[in-house]
Amino acid sequence: MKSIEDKQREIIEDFSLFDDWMQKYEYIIDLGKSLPLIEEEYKTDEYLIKGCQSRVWLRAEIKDDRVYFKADSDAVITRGIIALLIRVLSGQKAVDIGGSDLYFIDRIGLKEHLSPTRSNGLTSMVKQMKYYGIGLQNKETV
Amino acid sequence: MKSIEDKQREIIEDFSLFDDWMQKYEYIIDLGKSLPLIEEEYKTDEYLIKGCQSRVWLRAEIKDDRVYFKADSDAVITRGIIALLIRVLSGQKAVDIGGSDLYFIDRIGLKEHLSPTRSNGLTSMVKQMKYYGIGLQNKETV
Amino acid sequence: MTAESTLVKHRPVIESRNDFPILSTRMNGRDLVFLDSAASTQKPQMVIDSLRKYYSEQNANVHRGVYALSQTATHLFEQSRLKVKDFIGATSEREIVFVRGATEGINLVAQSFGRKYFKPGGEIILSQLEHHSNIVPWQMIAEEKGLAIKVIPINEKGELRMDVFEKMLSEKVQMVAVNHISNALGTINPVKKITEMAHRYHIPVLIDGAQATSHCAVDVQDIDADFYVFSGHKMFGPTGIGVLWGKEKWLDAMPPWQGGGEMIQTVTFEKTTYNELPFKFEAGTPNIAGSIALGAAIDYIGQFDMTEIHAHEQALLEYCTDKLSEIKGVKFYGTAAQKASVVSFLVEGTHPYDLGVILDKMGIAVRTGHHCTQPLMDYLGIPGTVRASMAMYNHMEDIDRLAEAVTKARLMLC
Amino acid sequence: MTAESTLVKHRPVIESRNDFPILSTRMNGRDLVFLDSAASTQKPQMVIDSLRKYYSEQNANVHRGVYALSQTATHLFEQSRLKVKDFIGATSEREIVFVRGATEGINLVAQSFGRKYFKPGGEIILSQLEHHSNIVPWQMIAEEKGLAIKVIPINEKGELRMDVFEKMLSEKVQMVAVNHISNALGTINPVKKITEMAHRYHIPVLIDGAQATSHCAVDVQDIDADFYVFSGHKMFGPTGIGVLWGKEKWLDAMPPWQGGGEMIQTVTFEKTTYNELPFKFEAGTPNIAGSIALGAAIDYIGQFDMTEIHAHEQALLEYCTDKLSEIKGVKFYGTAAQKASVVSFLVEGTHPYDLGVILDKMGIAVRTGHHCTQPLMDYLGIPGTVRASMAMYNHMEDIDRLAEAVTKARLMLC
Ligand SMILES: Cc1ncc(COP(=O)(O)O)c(C=O)c1O
Ligand SMILES: Cc1ncc(COP(=O)(O)O)c(C=O)c1O
Repeated sequence: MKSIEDKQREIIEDFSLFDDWMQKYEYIIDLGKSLPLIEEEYKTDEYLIKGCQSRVWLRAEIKDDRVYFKADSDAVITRGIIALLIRVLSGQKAVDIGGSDLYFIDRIGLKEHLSPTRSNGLTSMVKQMKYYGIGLQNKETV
Repeated sequence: MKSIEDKQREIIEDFSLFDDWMQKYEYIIDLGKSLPLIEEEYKTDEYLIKGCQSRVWLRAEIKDDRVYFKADSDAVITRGIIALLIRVLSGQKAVDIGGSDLYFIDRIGLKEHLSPTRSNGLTSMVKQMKYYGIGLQNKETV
Repeated sequence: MTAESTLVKHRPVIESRNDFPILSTRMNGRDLVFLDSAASTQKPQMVIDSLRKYYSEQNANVHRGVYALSQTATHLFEQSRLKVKDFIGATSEREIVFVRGATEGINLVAQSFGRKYFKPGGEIILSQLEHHSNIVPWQMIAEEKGLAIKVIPINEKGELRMDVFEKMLSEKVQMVAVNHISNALGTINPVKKITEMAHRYHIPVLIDGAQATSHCAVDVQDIDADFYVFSGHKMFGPTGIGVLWGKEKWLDAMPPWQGGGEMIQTVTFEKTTYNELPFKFEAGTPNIAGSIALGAAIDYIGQFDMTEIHAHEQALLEYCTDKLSEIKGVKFYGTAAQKASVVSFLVEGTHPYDLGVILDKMGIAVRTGHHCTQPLMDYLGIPGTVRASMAMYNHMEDIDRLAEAVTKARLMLC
Repeated sequence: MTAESTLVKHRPVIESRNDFPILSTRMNGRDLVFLDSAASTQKPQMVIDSLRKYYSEQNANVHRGVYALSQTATHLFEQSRLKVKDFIGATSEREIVFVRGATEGINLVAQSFGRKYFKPGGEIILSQLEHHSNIVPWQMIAEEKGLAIKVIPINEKGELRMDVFEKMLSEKVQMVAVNHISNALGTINPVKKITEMAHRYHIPVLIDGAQATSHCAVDVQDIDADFYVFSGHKMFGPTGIGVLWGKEKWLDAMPPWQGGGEMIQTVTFEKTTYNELPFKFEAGTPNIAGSIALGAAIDYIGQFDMTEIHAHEQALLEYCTDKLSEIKGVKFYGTAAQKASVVSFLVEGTHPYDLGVILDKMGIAVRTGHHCTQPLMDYLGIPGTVRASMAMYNHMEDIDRLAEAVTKARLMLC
């Protein structure tokens, strides 16, 4: 499995191909549409991360020392960004997730989507993901 | 007895002699010092007009159809202006006081002292004087 | 209107756009199209200049200073109160209380009036259209004093069900609080009628005018409500200033709410006597510059004819509705017969947030979400809407840009 | 201080005067000498520009908009909160609540904390030095909840009698509220000591810092009080904005005070859940421009070295005291060992109002009257004082002009 570092570099490379914001957003929207959905049974308040603008559901599973994420959102752009975050973080070692610096978001020009003032649920989601990474290295399932 | 009109004109003439604010204020301060004081027994809350900056006491007496004012203040400039107001209004017919337009204050450049925002008690005093004029034409003493 | 005032030449509304410096800026590399005036309007140069002038030449604390600067500041501040009084047709400046905004005005009434007059077992009538600011303050005092909240329902157009309202009225009701214009749907409510009906039962009425003052002439005596609140920032004025208007008999009878400087007559540790109206309700140093700049905003509006402003906005509303309805999948929320220039909509198959993000990229500022009206959104069964709200400074071209952008966004998203 | 920040070159305090446009204006035909900064300070160009820039380029309602303009406004607003946090050394921005001013901050604590925690039969300790804003809110809640107000007396210098304070402390006391610096006499109170003594009895402490923030470095963690309030307009910022700092454990436990937009998480007519700190206490659209400009004021102050500001003001204080004491009949009120740049005085045989009027004519702005501290004036047995209060932008020449004018006025009046 590639490292968080490698995955980020991969994505930055992918995005360097786009000439303008339209192409970039079309790509994110496509990603959003293709994201393997979280099972309907997990789209409950228990897994909900509140955002004022869009809602996010997040579920984590731990196998050995790695954390696997599934997530979804009701907004497709949020979903597309979730897909990127999952690509980078899912299946990584808990310890790496906890300490990760997700600089790729900034580099591909999507920083605004992870601003706490956007209230789309993504900032809280990332916080939650890292929390799983740090806090749950020794549990079986979350 | 000269009319309110005449008295105002007199004062405006007096003040036209002054070259600067210093002379004018020295004159007002002199007036303030020489004002025949209200008897100490009337310097009570009953006759007090509240001003945040200076306090004013006002007492009116009616004889025939004329109103006679006595007043005082703890601040000498306020007192000086009271002296002018008394010169103009005291002893006048109640009906004339009630309807008087005290333009002289403006003309001699002391308008600011009768601004409601000065809170030196003068605005309320003038209101009270006119009120006596209007309301108390048929009573003997106030 | 007097003979004289009919002679006043009003400036054409269409000119107003040039007075707002922010409207010539760019957003995301595109000329800004600002369609979020219901959240907060932009400010004309006159208002910005008023702030600059105040702080550069006139600033001093008010009401207690003897020196000229303080006298000037006090004079300007109180002049502004008179402007507000005339603007809403109040009888006396004693009825004009400066507050932070509509929200604080409602809280003041809920807490001061409510603590004194509300009785357990009573009812407060709100409507399904209300902004959180006209819900939560009432919930808080209702809980404290043991009252129930009742809600006037709406019909499918987003209009208040006046027939139901009529039946809700009774001796138990202790306050009716509704907005003049709905910020989420644009519905213009029959506030005069509502007041008249409530008064038959001697029920006091508070009108939340936050959305009204920049769009139509407000005459508090004609409406005859007991309280009327609004915010400066929604009528071309600065943030941090608003107005509570109340009938003098109520304001006189109500206890003060906040204590401090300005609102007292005399203070000893044993006993404090309160100042007269409106100062009784203005504790602490007020937002002096804000109040004066609100006066400048009123002067600004006064350059135009309010009926012409209204007509211009109605034309924008109609054009916007027409243009958007040409786009496949657009569904409108709020189609009241009496409606202000607010267009709330969704595009089938898209989430309002996604639409908002793409519009932003195209330089178009609209609001998305629940617009602080969650109970209304719950009732409509949607998470929120996309809302385009127009003010006097918008042009038809803004609508063209919006329609074009929604069309493109729809292609990207669906 | 880190190694890096010791390298920062601070601007000389004496330069600051040129940054304040109003200080080059005239009053009554004379160059303005502004000596009323304790009532409200003047504003540097940086703060005025911040307002202009905000309204010309950045204005939009905060916290809920997806578009860039609203994101910028929100960012600037929250940045400003961080600046305030650093300025007073708070641990978290969750502890910084934007209010209208010190007065509103005290009312918020009195009403929210008081309603939850105050018990009948208890006591609230204030001091003889307090401003009405730190008396009346406590009187109101004390009356509502059945508590008694107790007053720390002062000695002949205007210093708090700490020995008496010590004896006043008991399990009955439920709040101690004193100012950091007295606006009427300039006394700098030993707030850290006061807090420490109160905490021995687990009594919460509120410090009214209205007069402190522009004169000395404030470190809320060092003082360790429970609440600290101050006003923007007294520290080179705009009117209509101030700050309540509170320890997170208290703010978390306290019920919201005002209801409305921003302060909620979810609303239904049945049940409302509140937002997290600090938003729980910020109902309605905040004074966005004011908050951002307060941040600019903090940036402005940051260009200087606070200890140099303090030294400059102490020099002014000393010079002013010396110059005025040369004038016959001058009597000072407040001669505390620890004193800020406030000189309260009377001239024998003259009324403060008369003196104020003559000084005004000579272009000198001082405050006269009770300075919203009537209980203190009653205690001193005087109707009020003439107060000259200095800020960083005052120069020695201002004091010369003052002394000259007082001499002349005395000749006119006596
Ligand atoms: C010591 C003190 N406390 C409180 C206040 C009240 O501040 P504000 O009027 O800005 O709320 C003042 C201002 O005069 C003050 O000097
Ligand atoms: C109908 C309505 N009421 C009240 C408010 C609250 O106004 P403010 O936030 O200025 O206090 C708003 C503003 O969003 C509104 O639209």
